[in-house]
This record gives sequence, structure tokens and C-alpha cells, in this order.
Amino acid sequence: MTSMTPPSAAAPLLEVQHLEVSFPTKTKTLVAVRDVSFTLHRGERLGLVGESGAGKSITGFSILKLISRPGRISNGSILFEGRDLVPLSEQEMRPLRGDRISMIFQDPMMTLNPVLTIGTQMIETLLAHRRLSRREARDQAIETLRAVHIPSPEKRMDQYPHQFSGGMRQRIVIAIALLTRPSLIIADEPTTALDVTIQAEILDLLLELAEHEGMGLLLITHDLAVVSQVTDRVAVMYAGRIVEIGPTEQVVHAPQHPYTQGLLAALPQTHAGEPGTGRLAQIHGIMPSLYNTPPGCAFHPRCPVRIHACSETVPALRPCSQTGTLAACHLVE
Amino acid sequence: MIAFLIRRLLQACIVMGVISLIGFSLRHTVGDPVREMYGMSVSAEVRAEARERLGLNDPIIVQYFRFLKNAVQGDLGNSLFYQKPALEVILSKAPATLELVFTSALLITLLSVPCGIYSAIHPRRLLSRIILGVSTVGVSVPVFFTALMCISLFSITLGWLPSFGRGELTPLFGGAWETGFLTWSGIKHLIMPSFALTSIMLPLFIRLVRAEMMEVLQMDYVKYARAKGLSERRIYWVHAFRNTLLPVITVGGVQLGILIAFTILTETVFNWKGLGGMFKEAVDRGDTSLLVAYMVVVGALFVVVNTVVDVIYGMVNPMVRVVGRK
Amino acid sequence: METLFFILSWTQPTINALAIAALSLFFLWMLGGRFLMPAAWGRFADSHLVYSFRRDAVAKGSLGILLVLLVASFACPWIAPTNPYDPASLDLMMAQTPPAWMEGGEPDQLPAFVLGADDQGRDLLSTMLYGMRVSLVIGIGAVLLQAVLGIAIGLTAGYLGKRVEMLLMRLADVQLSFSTLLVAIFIGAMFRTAFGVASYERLAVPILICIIGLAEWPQYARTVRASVLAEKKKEYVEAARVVGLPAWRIMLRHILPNTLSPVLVISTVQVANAMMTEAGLSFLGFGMPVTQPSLGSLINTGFEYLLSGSWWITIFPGALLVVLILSINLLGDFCRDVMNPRLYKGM
Amino acid sequence: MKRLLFVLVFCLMLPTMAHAKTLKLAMDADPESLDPHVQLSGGMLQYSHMVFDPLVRFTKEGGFEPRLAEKWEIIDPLTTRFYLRKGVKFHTGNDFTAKDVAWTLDRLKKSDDFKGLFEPFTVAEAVDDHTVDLKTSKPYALVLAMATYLFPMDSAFYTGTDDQGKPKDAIVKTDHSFANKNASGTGPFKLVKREHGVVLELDRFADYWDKTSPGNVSKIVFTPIPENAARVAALLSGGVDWIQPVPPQDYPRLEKEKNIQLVTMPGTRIITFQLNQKRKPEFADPKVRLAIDYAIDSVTMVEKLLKGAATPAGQQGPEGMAGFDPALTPRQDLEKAKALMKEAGHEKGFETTMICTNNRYVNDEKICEATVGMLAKIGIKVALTTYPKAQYWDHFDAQIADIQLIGWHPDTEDSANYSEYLLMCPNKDTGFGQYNSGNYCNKELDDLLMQAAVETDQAKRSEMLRKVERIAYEDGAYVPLHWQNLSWAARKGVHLEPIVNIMDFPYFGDLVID
Repeated sequence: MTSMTPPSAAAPLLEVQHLEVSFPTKTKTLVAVRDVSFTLHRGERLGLVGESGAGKSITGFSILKLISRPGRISNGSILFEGRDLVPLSEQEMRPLRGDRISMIFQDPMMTLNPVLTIGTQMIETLLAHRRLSRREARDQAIETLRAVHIPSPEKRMDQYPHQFSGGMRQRIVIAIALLTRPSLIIADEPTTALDVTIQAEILDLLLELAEHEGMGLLLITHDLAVVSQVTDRVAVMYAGRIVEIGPTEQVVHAPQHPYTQGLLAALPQTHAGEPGTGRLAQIHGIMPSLYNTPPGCAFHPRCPVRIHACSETVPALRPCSQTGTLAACHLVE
Repeated sequence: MIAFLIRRLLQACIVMGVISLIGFSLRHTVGDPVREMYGMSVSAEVRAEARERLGLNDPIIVQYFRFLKNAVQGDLGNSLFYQKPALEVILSKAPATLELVFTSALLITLLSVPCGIYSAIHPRRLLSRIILGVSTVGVSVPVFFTALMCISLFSITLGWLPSFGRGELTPLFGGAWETGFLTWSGIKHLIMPSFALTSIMLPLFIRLVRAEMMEVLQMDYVKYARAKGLSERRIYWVHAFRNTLLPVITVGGVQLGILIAFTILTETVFNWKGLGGMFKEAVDRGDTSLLVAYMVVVGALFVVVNTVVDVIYGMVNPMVRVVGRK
Repeated sequence: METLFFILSWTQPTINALAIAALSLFFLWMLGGRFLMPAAWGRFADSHLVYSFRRDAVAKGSLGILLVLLVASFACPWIAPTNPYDPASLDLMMAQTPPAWMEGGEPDQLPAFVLGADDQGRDLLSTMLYGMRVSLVIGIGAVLLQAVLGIAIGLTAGYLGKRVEMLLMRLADVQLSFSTLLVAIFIGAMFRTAFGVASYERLAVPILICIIGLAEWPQYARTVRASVLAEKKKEYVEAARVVGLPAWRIMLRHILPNTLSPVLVISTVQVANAMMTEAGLSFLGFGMPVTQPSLGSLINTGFEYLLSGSWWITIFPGALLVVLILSINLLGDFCRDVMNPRLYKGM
Repeated sequence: MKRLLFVLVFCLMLPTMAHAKTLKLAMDADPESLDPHVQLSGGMLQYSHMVFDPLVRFTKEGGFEPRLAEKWEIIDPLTTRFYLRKGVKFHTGNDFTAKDVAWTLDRLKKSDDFKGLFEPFTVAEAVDDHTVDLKTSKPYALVLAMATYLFPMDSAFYTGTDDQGKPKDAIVKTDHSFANKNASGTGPFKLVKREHGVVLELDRFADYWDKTSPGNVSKIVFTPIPENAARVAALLSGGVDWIQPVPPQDYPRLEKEKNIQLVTMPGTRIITFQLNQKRKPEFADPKVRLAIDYAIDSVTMVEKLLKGAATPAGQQGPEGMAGFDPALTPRQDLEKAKALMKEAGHEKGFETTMICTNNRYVNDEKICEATVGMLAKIGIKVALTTYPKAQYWDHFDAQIADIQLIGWHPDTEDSANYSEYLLMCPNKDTGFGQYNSGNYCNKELDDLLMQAAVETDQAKRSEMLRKVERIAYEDGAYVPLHWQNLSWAARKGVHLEPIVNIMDFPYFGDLVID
């Protein structure tokens, strides 16, 4: 990991500023992500939480500049190790992807190519970024498989993805992400497609490895429980915007934004956290589609505590005096 | 694997049996071979005698068992027209067709894969549109039209290429196979027929490769391959392309079989003395014993081709395990 | 037998009537839908399909041309200058009349003989329209038959596996060994024996649909089976099975949609192929009756005169066929790209 | 001595070698066999004229010219004596003698195809080595015509058993036989190589007896090209030097080419429709038959559909044949046809069926198609079905339709042959009227033909045959359409014209190439 240009120690690992991602369509341009800013430091773990469609995955993909057509980054900057990725070309992005920044996808069934052995899929990643012999790459791959607790990795290198269980496959995906010792891993819903028991294992593994290697982790999930287990800080997204961001502890225990509160109330009470009143609460209504985002605060039609201003002006992120978190709500002081 | 092949072999035998039975019971509809064997002025009695002598008057079931008995010993009967064992006739005509089909298959592969992939990657580019459009013209024009236009241009007007036959041949394997690949004349004779054959098949394959490729390109694993920082070339050719192969190979297998068996029009127009021409001649002359023998051989051919295709499935897509299944 | 004859002899009129009805409904809907059912129309107009369609000049062009051709061919009894299938209208003296604007043309007989006449003295334009109708009915009919047979057999074989699969796939091999030509000879002979010589002209279209449909289903069957083999190992099929859905439901609702892409590709190309096959059968003497030439057989006969100067007999129908098939294929390409659920994932 | 011979032979060969000419020839089919007695067909006879020689052969004008027989005389009404050419050798080097002629006639009488034609002949008696008597059971008018079919074979070569232990002289149609694979005749060309259906290669026979022949072709490469367009393309592209037959639709194209010569000639194959009186009672009325004859405009058909590649016919035998009557011209009159229909009480017309071949005669399908149109104009609605030739004749014999197409070429090149097969009352025992699917039956006509068969006075015989044609014409016994023309095309420099004739047996031995 030191082979790349040494970043200035002071600069954060990743700094996203005013990111805006839009999809031009026939009538208007849909903005899927707007004015998203956050910072991720070396070795830090940041959670990105929200319902599906909130724009969290698109945010994740836009860091690798892998937004599917016709989407594009229409504004903002993404500073990775001090370098802005937005203006970079495909050719310039390629050495970063999979090397400095690795990504873990949601569904390990779909992520691994069914017709290639996992050995092939691991080795090709190494060979794409390192000058290694096939032999060396293979050894390194086996080593990494062992690190993610795959039993008898030598044998399993030559097997195809469908010969593995879901949890095993996700371990392999994690192994591939770790192969090049990246400084940032973006994990997009890494446990959603897995059984609950395996979820915990995978999360532990992620946590263990991230700590061990000192990598930054951007964990994208809809599950606040997962976030509270793993991350240092959390950002909550709603309809393309960050509505609350701060240390995980604070956000989970003292949510400021009504949406965050709602999310937490919807959680079963199995965690140390206290919200909930016996039965599961739910947020009424659904998240607006990008076609008809309401004016003002996008959450106001569902908000139990909305005031007049909510439907008129978009609230900015403001620091909350008590917790030190930032929240975008007119009611936060 | 060996058990699988043996099973297929048995199935091939059954297929051949069924084909010969159907062929036998329907062959009278193709025509009366005795008519073609005698001049018009020959009396009806002579023809009746000939029919009797050839055993054509026996009940079909008797004829069929006679045929089966000989077939078990490798004798599929005599071609009435060629005056020799039908199997010998078929084998002597096979090299011509196999070489033609092989060349076309090669051309189709070399053209359809890059064209299909290109138009899948850039579906809206002008060049993709042109590829799809122009290739469609190939199927919408009868093949004899294409063939004769080629002849008219390259043989008659320009005088570059010969219009018929196979040219100078080189005997291989002690004369069992005469190849046109080894002489310049043989290759020149091959150009137009294989092009004509290619033109009818190409659009299907370009479209198949393209459609499958477009689907595969949307798959997560392709996006993931990008996220791994792989080169475009590797993404398209290793990750995406291999996943597109299944339907392409299936259709390819069937088409290859059909080409080998029934390239009637192309062979006719280029006077290419292969199996297709032989088949048409057998139909024209009512050479029913050659026809039945030929169908039996073709049946075996299809079983073989499809077995090979099934084996290839297992190789390109490990999810499909045809071979290992009981 | 009588009933069968009755049914078969009504096939073509029925198809024609259905086609005309469908076309008129389509236009009614295009024109009236906007006002009569604004809600449904609005949803349709907002759909991805329509949106992509509006942005795609090629698709718009193809659909336009195809509609014009469809209307022209199914309305041929009303718009064609003459009825070329009526033998009494044949005038051999007019044989090979050049197009009206050429020397030797018959401009005073307009609209008849605008594009000249064929070798039997039929008005070429009328013959092209009538022939296109025959070609379309045969092409589409045969492909439908092939697809239905092939998909059903392929799904069953791939899903059930084991003995059934072996049986069905070997059946496909048997079928493949009987080329279209042989099937044409066999079935043609059977029909002629069953219904007599006189009936052939009336039965030719359904017979040809049967022949081409029967002869070429294995291609579909094998393709569908291959996809099923790849699909059925996937978890969603396993899940459906565990839930206890009946086999046919799993096949139809879960597996089939995932195998459609190659099926659609084959179908669009196959429509062209079926028309060509019919032309090829005519070439070999087993196609439409000579008194009712299809577009393909018109090209065939005209071709013999191409080099001797009467180029119009083959070039005009040829161009029409190319345009027809091109528009079907380009539209097919477009629909496949846009409608495929696996391709269109929105955002 | 040996050396001298070698030098001599070499010197003799020099001039031929200097002019080594290869003729690349393409026809629609190659001969069915190498054994001339296996099948009676145009292709076999064309082949026979290359590798064998007949006793006599037709000249271009229809007369006879001596070949292996130098002269002949009629000794008595049942015997014709042939004086054979001396010093003629077979390709094997065997000498040709009267014994070979006798042997060949014996063999012809064993051939299924030829025994019918040679039925009147009883035996060929060798008087001496170079004299042979052909004997008939009854006086027979066509002895010389039949002698054109007598191609003496090398009896020594064809005697004994082959390596499979089968007799070498066996005539086998569908299986291996010695004669199917080997040939030795006295003809101008000898067999080099044959691949059935692919190529036949012949070399000039160095010891050919006819030193006066101008022919200078030293090698023939004969490729069958069944597809019309492909055959024409092969000629146009220079792939072959000579093609036959030429499809009529390509006449204009070939005539335009400066480097191609096209020769056509009226042939003897008549194309007719037979109207089945038993199946369709309406056709029993001569008025209806005549109406149909009047309605079908064969002149326009020939002009438009056959591009003039045929001669419209009003009778069976063409000009030059014994029974030809110039007064019997093709009928065409639509108004008259309608009037006749009205007279016959069919003003409104009726429905009927028709079958035709679609790959047997030149543009047969188109002719039938046009006929349907023409008959529609007099109210007859025809349901037409076409069959390929392999299926056609069974249906023809079964008489499955009211109107059936048939073409006929007399093997004897004689008028009587048409009527014997097509018009005489069908009789299973005698075999007459074998192809009379119209079921026309007229005692007077039958009697005339029986008399003509034994009449050796050519003038009297011709009168009888003319009367036959007249009766059939007046009765509308059948519908004559046209005689197909024969056609050949070759590149410039191949002297095509002198060697072709109305029998369609080009005498390639006499062919000169510049």
C-alpha cells in the first residue's frame, strides 16, 4: 500500500464534497444524489444508511465512477487521498479500481462470474494491478482466502462459484477486495443477501480485517443495526440527501432528524439501544420517487413534527449543539 | 463421461432405427424409383418385374426388417442411381460438404463474434446499425439470388473466381478424402459458395451474440469486473463473452448439422458435388434407398453434433452439467 | 376428415380477418386511445418502451414502414389494381410488360401495370401485395407454430430432465434429420391423398405453415432447453420448488422469461427464414401453387428473367421483401433491447 | 522393329499433340451408366455416340450415313444385310467383327429398356467376319432407324466373369456390374475416368477408324450441371466450352454475347394435354375438347413463356416425319372456343382439375399456369397441382386429374410411335395406349396404325400416318401445345453447328475447335 504516491498525512482518505449525480431523461433531469458531502479518514469506518432509492448505492458507485448510463456526476468533487476523481478518465480510473479502492457488492451470487473459477477471478485482479507471475499471484490469493477463513483454499481455488454457499462466496468477494491491500473498501449492502447467522460472521470478518489492515471502510446499508455494530460514524440519507451525519454512538442514541428517529423506532429491540415502545413503529407513507420530489424538506409529507417552513425551504445540515452531529432539519437547534 | 457417451451411442442407434422406420413408411411419397430407372417407352410389365425384383412390392414391414438386418451389418442398401452401396456414396460426397461447411462456420465465427460484441457494446452507434442492417439483407434475399449475383459479378464480369465445382483436389488418407484446401484452385473455388452460405447464417449469429452480450453486460459480475479494475478487453472477452456462448453454441450446433445435411440450394447453384446436391438429386430421381440411408446417417450426425454441443456446454458453463447427470 | 378440411380451408381467411381486425384496432387505439382512455394512454405513453421508441428514429421508421406494408398487404383486395390470383385476369400477351415509365410500358392502363407485369402477365404491383400477404401469413404463422412447439418441448425436456429429456431431444434429432424439403414432400403427399388434388390451392397456406412449423421447431427446443439447464440450478427456481409451486408454473412463470432473449432473436430472424424457406420450396416445386405466387416465389420466377432484361419481375419484389424483413428485424432488435426485463433495470 | 514402331507412332501423334484440344462440356445430367444398354435415355445415347459407334447414324438432314456398316441391302422382306467396315478396332485393341454385332443384338434383347424397341428383330446372323444379317419376324419399316441404336460392344471384353465372380455382360441397373464401370467400344473417345454425377473424362482414341473425320478434340471433360442458371454461368465465365440444354430465358442474354454462339433446332418432343373422357364426362364431347384446344393459345405461350424455344404444334409429329401434314396448324380462337362451349351446353363453364410436372419439360409449370388462365376465359375453372417428375408418373397412371400434361419423344424418331403410346385405345395386353390418360379410343385410328406398322412402302405408310394425325386433329383427341426446341451453346471457336442434329446426339468425334 505504500507503492502509490504517498498521500499527505493530513489529508483525509476520502473527501466527498457537494456531490450531485443526475440522470437525464426525456422531460427533466432526475437528480439522484444532491449536495452530498462527507469525509472518511484513514482506518475509519463510515456507515451510509437509508431506504432503497435514497441514493446511497449511487453515492458508493460514484466514488468508483461506475454509475450506469445515462447517469453522471453533475457537480461536486471526490477527493481520494487528496486527488479529485471526478475529472479523471476511464483510463486514469482503472488503476485505482480494485487496487486502491475495492468494492464489495450486495449479492455474492451475482457478483462472481459463474463461468470462471474463483482462482481465476482472484488472480486476474492481482495481475491487473501488480507485476507478478501467475504462481506468485496464486500463492497470494490462497493466502488471502486463508485469511478470510476459507478451509483448504488450494483446492477451492479451482472451483466455480456455484459450488460455494452464499456466505462462503461473500468471504471470497471480501478476499478479492483485500487482495491488493486497498486503502478504501466500499461495501454495498454486504450482508443483505445472507442469512442472519452468516451476516454476523461476515460483519465480524469485515471489522476484523479493516482494523487489522487499517483500511477505510464505507459501509452502505439500509440496516441501522449493522451500522451500529461496525462503524465509527454514520450518515443517514433520504431522497438523495444526507439528513444526518455524526458519530454512530450519538446518532443511534440521540437521533436528531425525525427520519432517523423513525428508522430507529422501526428497529426491533434486540440491541442495547433503547428506542421503541414495545411494538415496532413504522414511518407512514413511502419515500418520494425522484420524479416528484416534494419542495422543501423531502421528508415533510411523512414527518410527524413538520412545520410550515418544511414544505418551503430545504433545511441545511446544521450542527446539533447537544450531540455534535449534523442534521438537516428546521427543528434542530 | 464414458457411460454418458455409451448412453448417447445407444440413443443414436434408436434414433437411426426410428428414422429408418419413418423413412421407410413414407418413402413412396418421394416418388417411384423404377420410373426414373427406365425409359418412358418401357412396358408396364417390365417395370412391375423390376419392382418385384427390387422387393418393392413386399409389405413395408418385410422390407423394413430386411433393411434392418443388413443395416446391422453396416449395409444400408444400394443407391439405385449410383449403383453402389449408399453408404459409400454418402462418404464420397461428405468431404466436399464438410469442407464447405467448415469454411462457412469459420467465417461465421470470425465475423459474427466481433460484429456481435461491437454492436452490443455500442448499441447506438451508426456502425452497429449498419452491421445489423446489412447483415439482415443476407437473410432477406434468397440464397440462390446472392449466389448468382456473386457468380455474375466475380465469375462472368470480372473473371476472378470460378463459378462451379471444387477445382483441383488433393487426395488424402489414401484417396478417401479429396481436399480442396491444399491448392490455390481449390481455395478459389471455395470462396463464393462459402460466402453465400455465410450470408444466410450470419445475421442470426450476430444477433444472438449481440443480444446475449447485451444482457450479460448488465450483469453485476461485469460491473464487478470493472470495479476490480480489469481491462475492457478482459471484461468483454473473458467475463462477458463466455457467458454469451451457451445459446450461440446451441443454435450453432443445430445450424451446423443443418448445413452439413441440407445445403441444397448453395450446392446446386455452385454445382458443388456434396451431400446437399446428392440429397436433392436423390429426391429428384426418387432414389429412395439412398434417401433412407442418408436420413439414417444424418440422424446419427445430429446425435453426434448434439452430444458434442452438450459436452461443450459443460465446459463453457459449469452450471450446466449435462454429462454428469444420471 | 371433412371437418379438418373445413377448418383448414378457413385458416387463411381467418388469419386475414384477424390481421385486419388487429390492425384496425391498433389504429383505433392509436387515434382514439388518447381521448377514450386517457389514464391507460398516459401510463402507456409514459412507459419506458414508448419513451425509448420516441427517441429512436430507426425504430420509428421501421414501425412506420412495417405498418404501411401490413395495411397494404392485408387490404390488397381493395387497393390492388387487379386480382392476380384470379386466373381469368391473366393475360399472357401482357407478359413481362416493363414498368409504366419505361419504353414498352403501358402508361395508359394505369393504375394497372405501374410496375410492369410478371412472366404470366399479372400486374406486378398487385401480385406483390397479394404475395406479401401470403408470405407474411406463412412466415409469422410458421414461426408461431415453431416457437410454441419448440418452447413447450424445450421447457419440458430441460426442466424434467432424465428420460423425458432424452426422449424429447432425440425426437428433435429425428425431426432435424427430415429436412424441410422432406417434411414438405411427406405432409404435402398426405394432404393431397386425404383431400384430393383439387383442394391443394385452398389448403396450401395452412399446409405450408404446418410444414415449416413442424420442420424447424428443434432449434427452439434446443435453445430453450440449454437456457433451462443453465437457469434451473439457480436459487430462484429452487426457491419456487421449495414453496411447492407446480412444475408448469415454475416453468412458465419463472424459467421461461429468463430464456426469452435467444428465443426472440431466433424468432425475428426466423420470420425471414420461413419466408425464404417457402420461396425455396417453391424453387424445388413444393411451395405455393403457381397460380398464387408468394413474394418469395415471385422473386424466384422473376430471377430467371433477370439476365435477359426483365429485371423488374425480381427486383421490385426483392426490394419489397428486403424492406419488409429489414423492418421486422430492426423493430425486433429494438423491442428486444428495450423490453427485456433483464436489460431494463431502470436506475 | 519395336523402336521403329515407336518412332512411327510418335510421329503420328506429333500433329495431334500440337493441336491438343480439350473440350469442357456441361450437360444437365451425366449418363446413368457406362453400360449403353442399362437405360434408354437421351443422355445414354449421347454417351454412346462418344464411346461407341452405331452401325449407321442419322445425318443432320434425317437421312442415314454409314458408320460401322459401310453399306447395307435388303435381301428379303425379313432380312437386311449389313457390310461392316474392316480394320476397326475396339479401345482394348480387339478387332471389330460381325460376331460383336450379333452379340450386341442378343444383349439388347435382354435389356429391359431396349427389348421393346428390338422386339421385331429375331436375330443377327454373322455371314462372315464383316457381314451380318439382321432378321425381323415381320416386315418392318424401321430397320435402319433401329440400326442407329445398335452400338456394337467389344464382346471379348464383356465376356467372362469379373473380380466379384459376376458375369461381365450382366445388365444391372441398381448395383455393381462390370459394364457399369468399364467400357470398350469403337468410338472416337475412350474412357479415362468417371466419377458418377461429378465428372466423366474421355480421351481421343488414337486408333479410331474414321481418319476422315475433321474432329480434333483430344480430350473431353464432361461435368453434369443440373441447375440451369449455373450451367449458363459456367459457359459465360469460361468455365466450360459447351453447354446443353440452354434454358430459353437465357437466349436473349447469350445472343447478346459476342463470344458465345447459340444454336437451336426444332426438336421432336411434343408437349400435350390429355383430356380424360372417363373421369370427366364433359370431355367426352368433342366440342368441349375442341373448345379447349381453341382456347389455349400455344403460339403466345411459345413466344412469351418459351422465348421462341419451341414450335407451336397442331399435330404430334413435326415436319420431316412421315405423318406430318402441313394443313394441321395450331388452333387459336377465343370466340370460337366460347361458341363451342355454348353449343355443347357449357356456357357457364365448369370446374376441373389438372396436374403437371414442374421439372420435367422446359418451363412446364409456367405453361400449365398460363393454361389455367386461358381456360378461365371460357369459364373452365381449373385447380392445378404440380409435381416433380419423380412423383408425377404414378399420379399420371392413376389418372388423378381430369387434365394431365405429357410430353413425348419417339424413340424410333417416327410418327407412329406417338400415337401408339398416346392415342391408341389403352390395352394392357398389347401395351398400346400406355400413356393415353385421356382414354381417347377410336377404332379407325387404331387400325390405321396397326397397318402402318407392317407397311414397308414408305409412301403408303406416310399416307396412313397423315390420316391418323388428321383424325386426331378433327376429333380434338388431345391438345397439342408445341415441340420443344433443342438448344446448344458454345464459346466462339468451337464449331458447334456442324455436329448437332434434331436427335440431340452431337457427334463430338467430328467436333473442330480452333
